[in-house]
Amino acid sequence: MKHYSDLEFLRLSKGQRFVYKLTAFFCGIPRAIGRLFIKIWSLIKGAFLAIGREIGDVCSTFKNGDWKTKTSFLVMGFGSFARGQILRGVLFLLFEVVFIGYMFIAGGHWLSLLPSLGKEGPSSEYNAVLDTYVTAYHDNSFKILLYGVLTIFFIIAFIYTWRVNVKQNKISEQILKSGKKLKGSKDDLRSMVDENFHATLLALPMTGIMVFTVMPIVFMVLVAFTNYDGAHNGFSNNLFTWVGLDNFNTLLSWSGGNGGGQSYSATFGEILTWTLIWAFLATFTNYFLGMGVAMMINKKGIRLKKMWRTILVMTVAIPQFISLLYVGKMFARNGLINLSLMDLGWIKQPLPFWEDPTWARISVIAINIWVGIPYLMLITTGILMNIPADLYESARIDGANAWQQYRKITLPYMLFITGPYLLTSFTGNMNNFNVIYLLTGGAPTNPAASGAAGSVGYTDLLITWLFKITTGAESQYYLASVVGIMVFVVVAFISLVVYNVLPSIKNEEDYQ
Amino acid sequence: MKKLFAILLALSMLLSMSVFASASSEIAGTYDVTIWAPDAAVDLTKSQVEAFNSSNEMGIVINATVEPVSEADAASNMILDVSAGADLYFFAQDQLSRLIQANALTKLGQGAAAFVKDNNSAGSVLAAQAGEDYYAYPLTADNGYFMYYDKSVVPEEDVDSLEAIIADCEAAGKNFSFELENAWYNAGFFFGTGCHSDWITDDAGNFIAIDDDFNSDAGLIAAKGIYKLVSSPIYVNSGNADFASGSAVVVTGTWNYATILEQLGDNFGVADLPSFEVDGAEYHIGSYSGCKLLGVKPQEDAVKGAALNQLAQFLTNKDCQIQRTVEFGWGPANKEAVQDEAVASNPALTALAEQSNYAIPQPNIHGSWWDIAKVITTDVKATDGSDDALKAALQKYEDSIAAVFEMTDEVRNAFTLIGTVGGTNWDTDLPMTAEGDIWTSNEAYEMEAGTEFKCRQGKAWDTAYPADNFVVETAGTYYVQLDAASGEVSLVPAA
Amino acid sequence: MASVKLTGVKKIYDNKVVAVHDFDLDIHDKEFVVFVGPSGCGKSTTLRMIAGLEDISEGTVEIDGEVVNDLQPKDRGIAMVFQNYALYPHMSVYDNIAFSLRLKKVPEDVVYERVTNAAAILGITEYLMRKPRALSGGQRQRVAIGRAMVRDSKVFLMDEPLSNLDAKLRNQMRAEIILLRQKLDTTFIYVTHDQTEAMTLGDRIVIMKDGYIMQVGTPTEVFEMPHNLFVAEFIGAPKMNIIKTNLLREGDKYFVTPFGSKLPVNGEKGKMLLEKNAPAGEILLGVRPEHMMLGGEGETAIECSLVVNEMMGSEFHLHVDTADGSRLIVRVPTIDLDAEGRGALVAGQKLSITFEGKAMHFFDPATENNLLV
Amino acid sequence: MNEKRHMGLKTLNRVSNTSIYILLVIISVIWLLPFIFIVLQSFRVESTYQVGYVIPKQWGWQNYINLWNSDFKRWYLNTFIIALAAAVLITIIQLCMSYTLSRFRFKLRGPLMRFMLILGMFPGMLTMIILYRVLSDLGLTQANAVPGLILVSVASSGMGYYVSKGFFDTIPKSLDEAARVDGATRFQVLYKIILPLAKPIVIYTILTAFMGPWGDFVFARYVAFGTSSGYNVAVGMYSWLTNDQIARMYTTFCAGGVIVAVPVTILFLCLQKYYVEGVTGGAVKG
Repeated sequence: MKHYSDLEFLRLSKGQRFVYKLTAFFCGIPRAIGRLFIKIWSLIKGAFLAIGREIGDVCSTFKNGDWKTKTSFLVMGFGSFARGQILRGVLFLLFEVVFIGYMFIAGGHWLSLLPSLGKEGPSSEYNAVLDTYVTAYHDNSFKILLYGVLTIFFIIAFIYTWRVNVKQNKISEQILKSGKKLKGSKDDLRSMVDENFHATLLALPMTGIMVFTVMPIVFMVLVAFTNYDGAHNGFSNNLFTWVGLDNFNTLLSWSGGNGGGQSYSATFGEILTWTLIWAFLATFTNYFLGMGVAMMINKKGIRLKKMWRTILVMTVAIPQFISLLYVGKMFARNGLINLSLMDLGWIKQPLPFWEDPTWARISVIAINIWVGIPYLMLITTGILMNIPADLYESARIDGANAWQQYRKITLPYMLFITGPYLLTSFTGNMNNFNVIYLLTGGAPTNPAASGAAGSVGYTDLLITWLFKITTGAESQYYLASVVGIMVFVVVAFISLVVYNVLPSIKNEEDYQ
Repeated sequence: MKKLFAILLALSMLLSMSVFASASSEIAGTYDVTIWAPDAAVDLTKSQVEAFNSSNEMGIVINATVEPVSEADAASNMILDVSAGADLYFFAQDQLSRLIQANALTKLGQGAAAFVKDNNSAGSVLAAQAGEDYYAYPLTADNGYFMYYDKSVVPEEDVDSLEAIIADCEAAGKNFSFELENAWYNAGFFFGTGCHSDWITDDAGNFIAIDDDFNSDAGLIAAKGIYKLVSSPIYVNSGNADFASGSAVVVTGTWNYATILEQLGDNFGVADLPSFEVDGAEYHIGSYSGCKLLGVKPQEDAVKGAALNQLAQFLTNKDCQIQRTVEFGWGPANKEAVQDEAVASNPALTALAEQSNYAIPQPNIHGSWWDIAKVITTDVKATDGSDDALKAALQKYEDSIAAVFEMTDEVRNAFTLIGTVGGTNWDTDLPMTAEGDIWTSNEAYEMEAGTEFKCRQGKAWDTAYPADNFVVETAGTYYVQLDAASGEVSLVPAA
Repeated sequence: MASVKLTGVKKIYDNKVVAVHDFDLDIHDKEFVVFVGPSGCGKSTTLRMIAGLEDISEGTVEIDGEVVNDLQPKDRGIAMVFQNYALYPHMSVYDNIAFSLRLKKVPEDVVYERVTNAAAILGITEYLMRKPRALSGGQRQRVAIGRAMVRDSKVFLMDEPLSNLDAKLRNQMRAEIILLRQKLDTTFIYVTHDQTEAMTLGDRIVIMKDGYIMQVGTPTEVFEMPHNLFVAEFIGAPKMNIIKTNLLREGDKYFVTPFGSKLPVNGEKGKMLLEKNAPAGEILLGVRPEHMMLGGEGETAIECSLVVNEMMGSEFHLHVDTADGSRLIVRVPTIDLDAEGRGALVAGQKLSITFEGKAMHFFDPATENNLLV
Repeated sequence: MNEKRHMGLKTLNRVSNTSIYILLVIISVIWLLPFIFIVLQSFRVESTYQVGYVIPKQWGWQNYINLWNSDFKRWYLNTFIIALAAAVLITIIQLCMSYTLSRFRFKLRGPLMRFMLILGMFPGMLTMIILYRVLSDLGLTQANAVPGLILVSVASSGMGYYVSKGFFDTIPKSLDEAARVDGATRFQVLYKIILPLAKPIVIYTILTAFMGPWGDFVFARYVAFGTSSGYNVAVGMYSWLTNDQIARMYTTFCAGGVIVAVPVTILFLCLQKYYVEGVTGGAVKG
């Protein structure tokens, strides 16, 4: 691609400029991807180098440390005790004791079962006296995987704490050597609301995120490599086990697979395409129409601004499961709209809002507009009011009409400011479970795509498909995991490309 | 015949009594039990449990929590987490094999199995059975569908003909509700033309094969019948009580009886399904007849398990079933209860009984079949009604079934025998059973010298032994044996 | 009693950018030191490191002989006034000023006394119950100073306190800060980008650029003897004219030859060159506009033409172009010109200018350092 | 000439304003109608299923009486408890998180934010099963679903720090610094300076956290499965619109919808100002 200097660029015609910018954008994508890979590579390299450094540091600490330090390698917190930092010592030691106790009592057991995910499922035995069958539960793959993962988390935490313990000794030695005093327990406690206040504040939220977000995600990613489903779970006669990359093969291979006469990959492709179309339309229809409504309400000379705004905002307050379910039923074949239109004699046949693929797709987008405009109206109102009035004044003096003012001032300004919002809104819409599930549940059924992985509809998004797989007849959790990972890959890819290519999305400090 | 039956019944009662007589002292006790029943049946179930508490002579006291969980949800919930599931739960029979696989149903002891076999109608007994064993107690045998109609639109003389009914509805601008985009309903057309679709399970409840001929000449006739209805503008894909919203005919079951009676009032009409005509022949639309079952969760405590089985037997006995008929019109599975006056006087149950002549007991069905078979309707609807187009739709159905079946691990991993064996000619896979790595054909086949075959895995050629076809040298009757570890194939003469 | 001593202080940000390089400075007790420099020179960063608002990457900061690197701001005995005042918007003026005292659990009657005292000194007594947003810029600034005053701190830090005020108010507040300093009689460290403020307020000025100290000295020192080209250009307004020219040596006499003229380096500067035994050759010659004069004859005259004439009231700023197109600025006191002379100052007018040796500054063109230092 | 031009502008303005008014009225009607319909149908007693008219032929309280006689009371109480607890706890967690990430510059800050950004890209639906199992092992499912749901919604709420961080970013950092120089510890800075200034965002966070549980039905259904006493309104009412119940429960659903929507809406309208501030700020910050 030819690169133009600024002055050369200015000589281009409007069309040429557009083409130039467009090519620049798309030529930027490979570079962005390349940068991404380089970044990932350097991250990995950095991680290994860091581990190497840490090990080196541990060794040198041991070599150069005094006997207190050396003992701390085995008995955590010993150095702290010996140097009078009682609180730290107690915490370190306590952690070590708990860790070792846990590993002996439970952790080792779970860890040893992790590679096989259990051997013996539940068994059933006949009790002749009572003429009944008695069930005995043995291994439970689910629990093995869950507690195995937890144990690994715990081990990592222990290694980290051990490392901190070693480092502490080194630092303490240095401080003492330079003739200064160490901080006592009181100082440690006090620092929790001062120097280390951030750690105190983050402790609780991060624990929650680790246990209830990170651990489950790790777990579900692992499930993608097993055959965990309704018939293979912790309670069923068949335990589940590792299957390697089979599930990815199933989803991505072009042959065989899904029952509806087409492969999983084709089904996945169809749903992904619609998901992207939906996300795009849902984002931008809401954006522009919301902006339009906001501009109407904010126009000079329009009265009762507050009332108009309140009417729209009120709809935000009502839980979606009520409004969407109700509206969904309203448009149903035997719903209010069809029935009253037929009563009025305007139509002979009910309109196929949810029966015809195209109708259904248009309907969900239309109703999504109904749901989304109030939010967008609020968001854009704030930004619109922030556009400096003198921009418009100077434009009017330059002879711009209302449309030109919108095109040349309002829109660029809005797009620049809301760039990040549009991105999050796009990815949010990709995962917009509520609107689709409550309105159509994915209907109407797409015959070609339906089959072993449950019935797939024309309005199904990846996220609703994932839900259907999970709760469907076969409860194919493993497939749901693979789809979930795919959703992640798609969202991450789009976000990264946009982040790297769009100029207006810079790092957060620019907004501060 | 009837006498013999009574004797058998008495004998089995005696047998079970004797078993329990010795055990009754051990069963005595108080048990906390969770029961999942459909919303409507919650109160009745509570009172029936009370009745059990006061009437049983074994000293069992059940402390029951009855939660409203629909039959459809019960199975999914149990599979999600058996440990948190109910001890006793109502479920629809098609969920049986899923539930067995998920270990959510306890196998019935001999006494209980005898109770099930002796008291209930043949179809419902079949529904509770997987392989040789019984896993649940029949509650109702009314899970079928028939036709409600608005007498002011459809005159009584037309109710036997689908074509006439469609014409009536079209003339009146009223809809015909028939949830054909649901395999449970659209299969009725195929059964009406003599098609069948059966899934075969092994003793553990795993599906091992399907026997299905929807894609046949008879199936084509059925597809034409479906097309007749779905191509009409008055067709509505719904199984709801739609009379208030423009329908004059609704195909549904007993559960909508009360609502529809209220909606139609004097114009209430109910009948078995009509016939449709193709090429001059009449075909009466068939249906599934299904049961609702009461399942018992596997118990770790033998005594509680025995007590729960007692309770389950009580809840599914004749009196309790009749009570349900009286209270909410559920059709009983109990053979004696069917004869009861309360059942006979219910018009919906009468229509169901008439339809039952054309109904097929719902077998255990692989969960994904429903999703595949319901597509037939959408596909048929999308055609122009020509034979070729309808055939294509049926062919797609068949392909889908085959593909799904291959999807199950059991099939994907199983070896089958294929070749010129047992009267086949490289077109039919013959089943083999594994013991460790050693796979043996299920049957011994007569083989002539020169008979050729291979053992292949997952009905595909990716893994097949031996590399070149196995050629039989000496004629005889052999089992075929394969060592999957080494790939060695050998013949074992039948004893 | 508070001295501040910075030894080898360095600030390196996470992204490896070095904001301050090896900063060494001794600030005596009760001294008023001004850090001055263009934006991004590291002056604020240095001040914030003294305050404890930024970590010190290397080196030590001592206050009163105690290393305070690891102390929290509140334990360093400092008070600080921020550029945007940083008044707590939800508190009244009184509460704002009393905030630090209350944190120290000072009894409420002492708080009252101290706050009202400070308010009286700053003339904001009548606003004590107002919220900051109801105050004008100057009043807010006073509140900010008041808040710092009541802390009884050893060191008083001010980070561009006047830059948000308009020019007139700034002059007024500048005078008040001088008065305040007399009253408080403590150590001040003051950061500004405005050289006028620096010159008028500081006992000593620290001129910084790109994280390096360019020069430390009294206002007179930095004005009279800028150590390098940067300081020369930064101090004084309008800024010093810099002329690329040659230094000639004829026996014991030095000459400069700007724009074809030949001017003797007479007086003190000539002697100093001689002492340094400065070699002849290319140099950068600096002459402040106020030291250029109209007139001159023969070799000592530089011929040029007037381009713009700015009448500043007490003086004219004449922008002139020399024969080779270089732009010079000449400051002529209005009082030096009669009506005729003023009338002649129209664009295009040919002028000749000259200057004396004592007004000359000599810089090495390569190092940009003053040849005489 | 001048006069004429003046008139022209004015008429033009009037025309465009009038058309805007018409549009706004139409929009308002479209937005409000479904809610009016719900209210009207909740008072319909002649039939319980969907019909082709809006104004009831027979008015009455029957649907509300049905509600009172069903488990709805329990569900409502459950939801209210969850909403209340979530509002308090989520607000605390999110404020901790966003304040820290806005104000402190510590070594792990950047990686932490990137990490959470990446985590957020995983669909939350994915982890439903495992979360259910974890809760089940803790004994917080079914009848104990209420504490379970609170735990899960609170535990991962730290991820939603963006909006309030955006707000904190707009409070000048020099206020913190001034307070620290004045002798405040970090905690005192938060408590005495930042929190009083952050009132709008605190209210916004409380409001959104409070409104969330009223609409949660997917995960709530999982957690409370098969135990009516553990349902929230959404789970309970969702079943009323399934095929086998809709004919019986449609109007009851409408009545339930009204009972759920009215208090939430009133609360929302009272605090609308703060909500608008939060939404606006959050979007611009991304």
